[in-house]
Amino acid sequence: MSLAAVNDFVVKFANVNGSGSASANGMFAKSILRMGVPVAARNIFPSNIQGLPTWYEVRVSEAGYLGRRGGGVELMVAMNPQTWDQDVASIEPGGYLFYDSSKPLPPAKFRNDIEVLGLPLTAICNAAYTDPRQRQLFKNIIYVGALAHLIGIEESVLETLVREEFGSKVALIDSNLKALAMGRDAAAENLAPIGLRMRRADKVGDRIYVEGNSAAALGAVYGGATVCAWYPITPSTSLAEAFTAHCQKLRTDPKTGEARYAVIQGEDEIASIGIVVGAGWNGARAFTCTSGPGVSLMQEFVGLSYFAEIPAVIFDVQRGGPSTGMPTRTQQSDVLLAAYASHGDTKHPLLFPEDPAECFDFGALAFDLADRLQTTVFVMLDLDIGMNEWLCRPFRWDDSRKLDRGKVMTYDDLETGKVFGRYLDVDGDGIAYRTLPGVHPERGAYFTRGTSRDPYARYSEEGPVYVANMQRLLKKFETAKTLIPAPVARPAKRRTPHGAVYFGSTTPAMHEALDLLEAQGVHVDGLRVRGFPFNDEVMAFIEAHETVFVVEQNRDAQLRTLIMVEGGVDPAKLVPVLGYDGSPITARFITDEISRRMQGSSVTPTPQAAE
Amino acid sequence: MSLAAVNDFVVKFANVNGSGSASANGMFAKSILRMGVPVAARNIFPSNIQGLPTWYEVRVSEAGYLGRRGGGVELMVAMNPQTWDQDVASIEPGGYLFYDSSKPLPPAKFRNDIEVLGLPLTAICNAAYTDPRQRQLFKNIIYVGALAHLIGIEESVLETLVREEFGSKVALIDSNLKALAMGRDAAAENLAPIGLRMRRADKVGDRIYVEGNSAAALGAVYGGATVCAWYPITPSTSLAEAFTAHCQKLRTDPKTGEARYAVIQGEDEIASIGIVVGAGWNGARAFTCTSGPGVSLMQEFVGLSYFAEIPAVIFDVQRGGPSTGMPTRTQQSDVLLAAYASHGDTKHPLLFPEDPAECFDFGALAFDLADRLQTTVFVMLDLDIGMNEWLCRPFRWDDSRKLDRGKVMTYDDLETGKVFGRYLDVDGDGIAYRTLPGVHPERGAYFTRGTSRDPYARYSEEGPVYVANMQRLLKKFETAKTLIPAPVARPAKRRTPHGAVYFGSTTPAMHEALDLLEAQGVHVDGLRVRGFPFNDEVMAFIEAHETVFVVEQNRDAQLRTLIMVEGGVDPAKLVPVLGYDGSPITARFITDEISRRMQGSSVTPTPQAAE
Amino acid sequence: MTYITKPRLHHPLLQPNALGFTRRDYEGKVSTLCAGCGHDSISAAIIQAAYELDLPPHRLAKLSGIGCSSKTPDYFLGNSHGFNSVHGRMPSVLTGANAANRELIYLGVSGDGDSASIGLGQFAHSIRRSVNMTYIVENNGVYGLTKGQFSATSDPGSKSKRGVVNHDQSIDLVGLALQLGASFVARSFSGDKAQLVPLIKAAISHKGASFIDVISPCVQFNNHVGSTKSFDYVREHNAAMNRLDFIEPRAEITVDYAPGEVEVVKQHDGSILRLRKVAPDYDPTDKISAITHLQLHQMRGEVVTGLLYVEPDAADLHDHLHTVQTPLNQLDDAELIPGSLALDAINDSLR
Amino acid sequence: MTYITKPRLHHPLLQPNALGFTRRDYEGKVSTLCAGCGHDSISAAIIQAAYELDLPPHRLAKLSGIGCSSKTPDYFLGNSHGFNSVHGRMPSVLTGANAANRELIYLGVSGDGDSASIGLGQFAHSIRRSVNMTYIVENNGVYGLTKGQFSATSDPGSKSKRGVVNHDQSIDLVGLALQLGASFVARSFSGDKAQLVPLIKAAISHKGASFIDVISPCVQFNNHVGSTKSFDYVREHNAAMNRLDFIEPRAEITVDYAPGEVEVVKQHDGSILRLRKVAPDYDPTDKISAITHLQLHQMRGEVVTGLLYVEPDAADLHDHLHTVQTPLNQLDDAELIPGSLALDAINDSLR
Ligand SMILES: Cc1ncc(C[n+]2csc(CCOP(=O)(O)OP(=O)(O)O)c2C)c(N)n1
Ligand SMILES: Cc1ncc(C[n+]2csc(CCOP(=O)(O)OP(=O)(O)O)c2C)c(N)n1
Ligand code: SF4
Ligand code: SF4
Ligand SMILES: [Mg+2]
Ligand SMILES: [Mg+2]
Repeated sequence: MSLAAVNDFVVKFANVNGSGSASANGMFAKSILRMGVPVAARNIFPSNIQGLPTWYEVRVSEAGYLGRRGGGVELMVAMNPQTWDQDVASIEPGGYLFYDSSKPLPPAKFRNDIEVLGLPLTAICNAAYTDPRQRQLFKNIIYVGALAHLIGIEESVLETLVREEFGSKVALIDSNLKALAMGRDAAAENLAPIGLRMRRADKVGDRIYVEGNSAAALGAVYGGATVCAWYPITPSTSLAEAFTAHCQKLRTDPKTGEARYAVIQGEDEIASIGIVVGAGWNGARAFTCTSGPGVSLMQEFVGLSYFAEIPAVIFDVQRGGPSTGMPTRTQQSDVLLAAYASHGDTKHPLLFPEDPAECFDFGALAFDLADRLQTTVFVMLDLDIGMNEWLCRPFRWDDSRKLDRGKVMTYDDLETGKVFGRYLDVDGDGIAYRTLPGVHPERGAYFTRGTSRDPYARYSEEGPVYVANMQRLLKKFETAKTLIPAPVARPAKRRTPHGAVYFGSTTPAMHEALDLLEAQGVHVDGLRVRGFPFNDEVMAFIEAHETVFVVEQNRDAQLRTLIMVEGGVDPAKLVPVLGYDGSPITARFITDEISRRMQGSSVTPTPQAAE
Repeated sequence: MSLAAVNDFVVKFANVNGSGSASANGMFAKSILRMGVPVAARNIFPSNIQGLPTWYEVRVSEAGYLGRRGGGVELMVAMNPQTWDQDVASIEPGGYLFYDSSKPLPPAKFRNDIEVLGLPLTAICNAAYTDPRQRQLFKNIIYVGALAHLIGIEESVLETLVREEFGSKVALIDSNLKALAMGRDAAAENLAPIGLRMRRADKVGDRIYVEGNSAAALGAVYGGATVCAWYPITPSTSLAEAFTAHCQKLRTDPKTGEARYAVIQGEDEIASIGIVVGAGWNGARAFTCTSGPGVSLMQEFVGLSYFAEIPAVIFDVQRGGPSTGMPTRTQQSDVLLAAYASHGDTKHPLLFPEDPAECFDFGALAFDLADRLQTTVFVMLDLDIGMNEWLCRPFRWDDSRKLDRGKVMTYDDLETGKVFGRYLDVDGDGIAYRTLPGVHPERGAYFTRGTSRDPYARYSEEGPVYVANMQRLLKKFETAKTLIPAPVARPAKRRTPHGAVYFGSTTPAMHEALDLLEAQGVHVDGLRVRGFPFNDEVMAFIEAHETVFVVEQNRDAQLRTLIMVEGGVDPAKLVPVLGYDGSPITARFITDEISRRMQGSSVTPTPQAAE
Repeated sequence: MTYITKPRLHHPLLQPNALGFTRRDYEGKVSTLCAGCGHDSISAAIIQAAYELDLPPHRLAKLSGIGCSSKTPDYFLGNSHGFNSVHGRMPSVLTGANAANRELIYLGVSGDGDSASIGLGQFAHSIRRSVNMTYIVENNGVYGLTKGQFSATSDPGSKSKRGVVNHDQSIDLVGLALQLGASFVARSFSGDKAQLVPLIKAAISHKGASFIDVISPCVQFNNHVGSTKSFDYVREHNAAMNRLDFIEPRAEITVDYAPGEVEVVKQHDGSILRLRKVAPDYDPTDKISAITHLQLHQMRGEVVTGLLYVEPDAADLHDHLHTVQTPLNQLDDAELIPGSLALDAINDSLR
Repeated sequence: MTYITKPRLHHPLLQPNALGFTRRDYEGKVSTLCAGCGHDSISAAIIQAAYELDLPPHRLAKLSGIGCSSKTPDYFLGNSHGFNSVHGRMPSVLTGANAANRELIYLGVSGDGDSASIGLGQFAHSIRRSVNMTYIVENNGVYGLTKGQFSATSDPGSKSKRGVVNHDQSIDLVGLALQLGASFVARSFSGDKAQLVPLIKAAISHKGASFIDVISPCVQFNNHVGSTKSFDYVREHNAAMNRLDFIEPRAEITVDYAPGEVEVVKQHDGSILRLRKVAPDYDPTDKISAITHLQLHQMRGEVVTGLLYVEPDAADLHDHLHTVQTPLNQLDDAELIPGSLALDAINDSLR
């Protein structure tokens, strides 16, 4: 029996990269949003430029679930012969297979328990176009037109999208609309209506649809970042590119056309973080963005920033590790390395945004924190959140907000004779005052170094001096706890001894899982951790529960490690739920893992992969 | 009252670096050994070449305690006016101050509760020599002669040492002997006998006196290392230099004079580890030696070694971190970084030698482990163990022992058609077979990479393939537990719920502390951990005790973290004892910390610094 | 994820070489690079060179960094071990491999981002160490794999056309290699098989550090010496659809010109590359004149190609280190372990 | 651990400069380098140059890596902020500092190990980025602080004297800087104040990347261009005592010779350094002849000193980036934050 669903199903497109499908598929996803129905779309692409398989998974969810659901897909758009078998296999029983029927395929290539929707797309294109480029490109638009007809996307919605995209280019608008119509007509003529339907709703509201990298970059603009030094690496590249684009628009001096920012492509990640540290030392807000391999290379400088107390911001858009690993897949597996980056005793604040809206918030906040704490702050994105467009609440900015530049002694402070000890804890919060180079002709200059020195920045190899400084750094880390955004609780409907801690891009799948569990009568309090070091609320939550599931997208339960180590929590109560196969964790996987552990008498940590 | 002690006191020399004192002081220490009395001597030197303060602490201990004792010194040889005040202050009440009385010093410069031994060393030298170089150099020898007289070092012992050192250079022998005699005579004439005495004993046995770096390098020679790539950094430099020297002697082809080894000074640490990885890939045993900053820079390559499974050995001679930190001070603060080096989910075996004898053993073993486990193995030395001469049991080698090359498929294996899957777990231990480049014309070639691939080394971005491989790596790490040297227990005299875990250079101070505690009626079972991952004995020990003190030389209790995380141990039972001021931890500090925690009702972890 | 399996039938015309191997025996996996990528032409030239040199395929070792160019070792010499290491660090890995076994032939394959940006230090130091290798940079003046950022080898002449981008001075790897003491320095063009194959053969035959800079157009992002356009180009040329994610298949650019002549190559983005082949009477053993020659032509906007410098009797790293002839990875226990007697003597000296 | 506090009494003879500062106002902490170290002479020259240029001392920023040389910024310009960063990475830190505040004067101080070994990549890239700075390498051809290993700048002529050591080709930083597009390139000798002070002044006054290679003998380990001896030397010269840990105080080597002439300098280890001062009629604006000049004299074993190349109207990084005149670190909230209205528009475009 064929599946039937309204506003709640998954469509997956199987394509070849470089074939122009991404824009067409994107238009499909956006058209659903314009119908007022939430969408979560994810690109699965290879580490390659042209000719290899790529997928685009569109989850349509009127209920507003934006994580991956898990399980098979309801509708597969199979445009890539290379991956045909696996694509056909991944359809839910009763689901639909849409394909290009121009060339006949043997029956063995199909399944009996699915509904097959063939349209001769190539033949249609070959008849309509002569230019091979057009044949390829419009094929994508034609299938969008056909799908729109099949599931009931309003014609006017697609038309509007085409007009928005091509603006004043009338010829392009016409040809695209024509292609859409061709697809629609072909479907209408050849295919019967199917069980998956779109129905206009109003569940999108004022939400925006944006990539986390672009949002984080915009956050950096609002956070006053002026120096960006970076080195290309998937999946962080688009963050630097977005920062450049945002700045060109928002940070160009309107009179002179000059730039109020500097973007420097370093020769590598070491140079990038070096530039950031140099700029931070000199009082500019500076950041780099990178991924795992870059974080590995930046270790020495992060240690310098920790010990010499220089503000810096690193956006780590995490991908599949270790090593080159899976460069175009997602993970949350740099958490431990970032938290304890560099040799010696070191600890660094981390921020974990849940979606692009928070990427924006934390993108701005990170700079205040870095200046206030005079240290490196990591913003931990991942490929899923960074490179996919997510539906999220709009960006917000309070115009009365001022940049918090932290403790910087001014010319006047120095002139009036305020005591300046670069590493002197005058306020009892572990944070000392700094001066910026060039501030005063006779006072405030000091020699910055990564070697041990006394509170007045004088070189010292004496044990007690060193220890006092190291203890002050711990105190500063205590202060950091009060500045890191508090966790967000999602209490269960009933009192329960079970809790679940999660963070970042896991959030939407987690929330869906909590609903699924609730529906099964399993009550779990959720707590979304938003940063490290953990504030007291996090520890109180763990304290308040008998068992706490720690859900994360890495093999080694890295957040769980941080909770144990920093919170002194008994590992027995922290049950790891680990999905780390490189595709975003799914609600069903989390649900299954948690209910399996709850049913079993014990809650032994047995790490397992998603799907 | 003046202190009196026989064969049990601490002498400290305060000098200026570059003044030639090191050799003279070393001769002093060695002469005590030759009297049959164990000695532990430690150099405390600045990160500078000439003109800054340097100290040399000689602990004389017939009881055989080779760690630092703690507390003041019994005899201070104050040859550096710059540090006079702190040197005088550090003498135990009733102790002795030996100094150069050529220039009169005001009484305020002395203390009433110590005995002052002045000799006009400069005046003596100026009278005896005209050449300024000789004046400086022989001054050191003269004070050794004087001290020998004062505490009763046999003349013949020093004479033998001088003869051994200068071999056939008769003029040098004579002039040194003359200088010794001058010192002896001056002391005999001007100073009364003191309460500190040397008495011949036979407590040294067949032990040797050697630096850990040299021992580790010799271990590398015996372990079959042929490629050493390194970059100078204190305190690891002398390891590479010793390897070169050992090889020149032991690894030169007797017929051709050609080298059976290659030592390459890299342009930095990244190149050094890259060379090691390249050599390891190609089947040569290779290592690098470095310290914290180098380990930070090597992160990316260590991740490659983990994921592509390439044998490598890194000797990390730890110094004071973070950042440039205290380059000439000791710590055990790279433990966490080394264990989890690189981005993504990674874990690496570590070895913790307790003394140079074990540096030799583990220096050799590391290469067998690296080849067997096909991964990076860290040997964690520190400045204390690496750069100081330690008294330890002699090096031992069993001539029947063969190098364990691990799982390498030969030409014959391939020729006879054995299945080769580079990442295929045929034996169930998580370790796959590898082939070496060039082995067979048609079989065995594969493409090594740090990206995800299937068991046959074919590129793959598929989730299940990736997960299976990551799980196999965990299995391999389980196998590693069976190969890491088992811990060494030091049970208390009585059954006790208290245990203490410690490792590396902390050992001698720890053993003394356990004795001191025992004497106070406090019983603590000791367990010296010798590597990571921890084998079952370690976990059984922790399981078997209610409270386990984890004694280490870093601020953040890094070994304790590893025990919690990998062993799932409740942090509440692991009490950190942390000495991390850069000077080797002392027996008294450990004793005080442990007894303080035992007396107090709770055993709350309050990290504190040594002295 | 190579989905197409390669037809393995031997073409009857494939002639075996002196060792009995056909050209096919030197091939590798099917390339996953873009159609028309210059890098594929270089792979073909390497295959041809190894075939013509009668090399036993498994006695080569192929090492690379990360990038489209660094992927290519998977696409040639399938019977050789290959090592796709980390970005910019191939030179050190190759140095270590070479130290371990002096008997294999080492091919280092890299890109301009890999060697001139992140890897400049390792490039330079491997050369000054005279590692016996053939180091090929597949130079497209762009980061291909990360989609079109400028690398360190784009032309300085183009620096001010767009202001913010590509304002840095370009790095001329050939000039650097000469300065750093490479004993074999050449430049060629991916499409010039007639020149490239003999150069690769000569480089492989040369003992010491052989460096070949091969200009290799990127058909996707079109950055290379002489171009400033990169993404912009894709935008303009895809104007019909105005979509960034569509990539037009292109034909490989080939050239064939005589020594001493200049060939003007029009690249995919319409920009012009002026290649100057060294004249037959050019003396490649005179370093100073090589340097001068390069500088002069560079001023004229010409890219000199050919064998620019060779020191015929160069020594290599193993000569310097005075290592044994037996590869270090083949020394047996007896040759490596000094044994307990020697240890006793050492113990004695430490008492 | 500076134990000696510096006498701060003003010498009556200290003349104030145009800004009213005396030479003392440009001094720093007491040096902890070895007596006679060339690096101290360079510090003195920097002090002199800053004094003569009438620079407000606090408007300089001093950045360095790690090494004896990199410690020196603590020993001059005590009223300037200094940053002793990490080994080999000063160039990136300086680049960032410069990006943040274009108004300060940037002095990068480094060693040959710091810049030619670990830091070669950063050295090269900071230069090709035309960062406005004066980059001084205190070149002693040895790792001083780690006690005498060879660095990448020792002379190639000495390569075979001892076989295993120093077999690598030397790196000539001046040659590289020229190739990499430095717009001001000079070389001098630490002991040649007459030449060095004006060069530093000119470099500071120059806009763009100014590079000065200053040969600066290490009195302890005696490695430098022309020497292969290092530790061996110390061993031999200390034969009287045969002890490695004794370091003999030495006198600074100074020279004073006329333009166009060759000065033969005998160094502490007895080796010979032939310095050739560029002639008065040398044209430093012609890059190709600068390169040729260098190569020719290098072949003769002479080290050319003086201002070798200058491009008087060079542009710098800020010109390329087209940044505002106000230093980026001084832009206020209004100039930095686009505000909520702009954000609303962005939100709208994302629906
Ligand atoms: C440490 C690190 N940084 C960045 C990257 C991302 N990355 C992969 S390939 C590449 C550039 C490759 O450019 P090039 O060497 O010129 O090769 P091409 O693709 O142009 O052939 C970069 C930056 C990486 N893999 N590792
Ligand atoms: C990452 C790192 N590696 C190694 C070192 C050790 N180190 C300190 S100074 C130095 C060499 C300095 O040589 P150079 O730059 O020539 O300065 P010099 O002392 O000769 O003036 C080295 C290798 C370090 N501090 N950091
Ligand atoms: S992106 Fe450029 S370099 Fe990479 S495969 Fe395609 S054409 Fe070649
Ligand atoms: S070791 Fe050499 S470079 Fe360092 S301070 Fe002494 S003389 Fe100068
Ligand atoms: Mg490239
Ligand atoms: Mg030096």
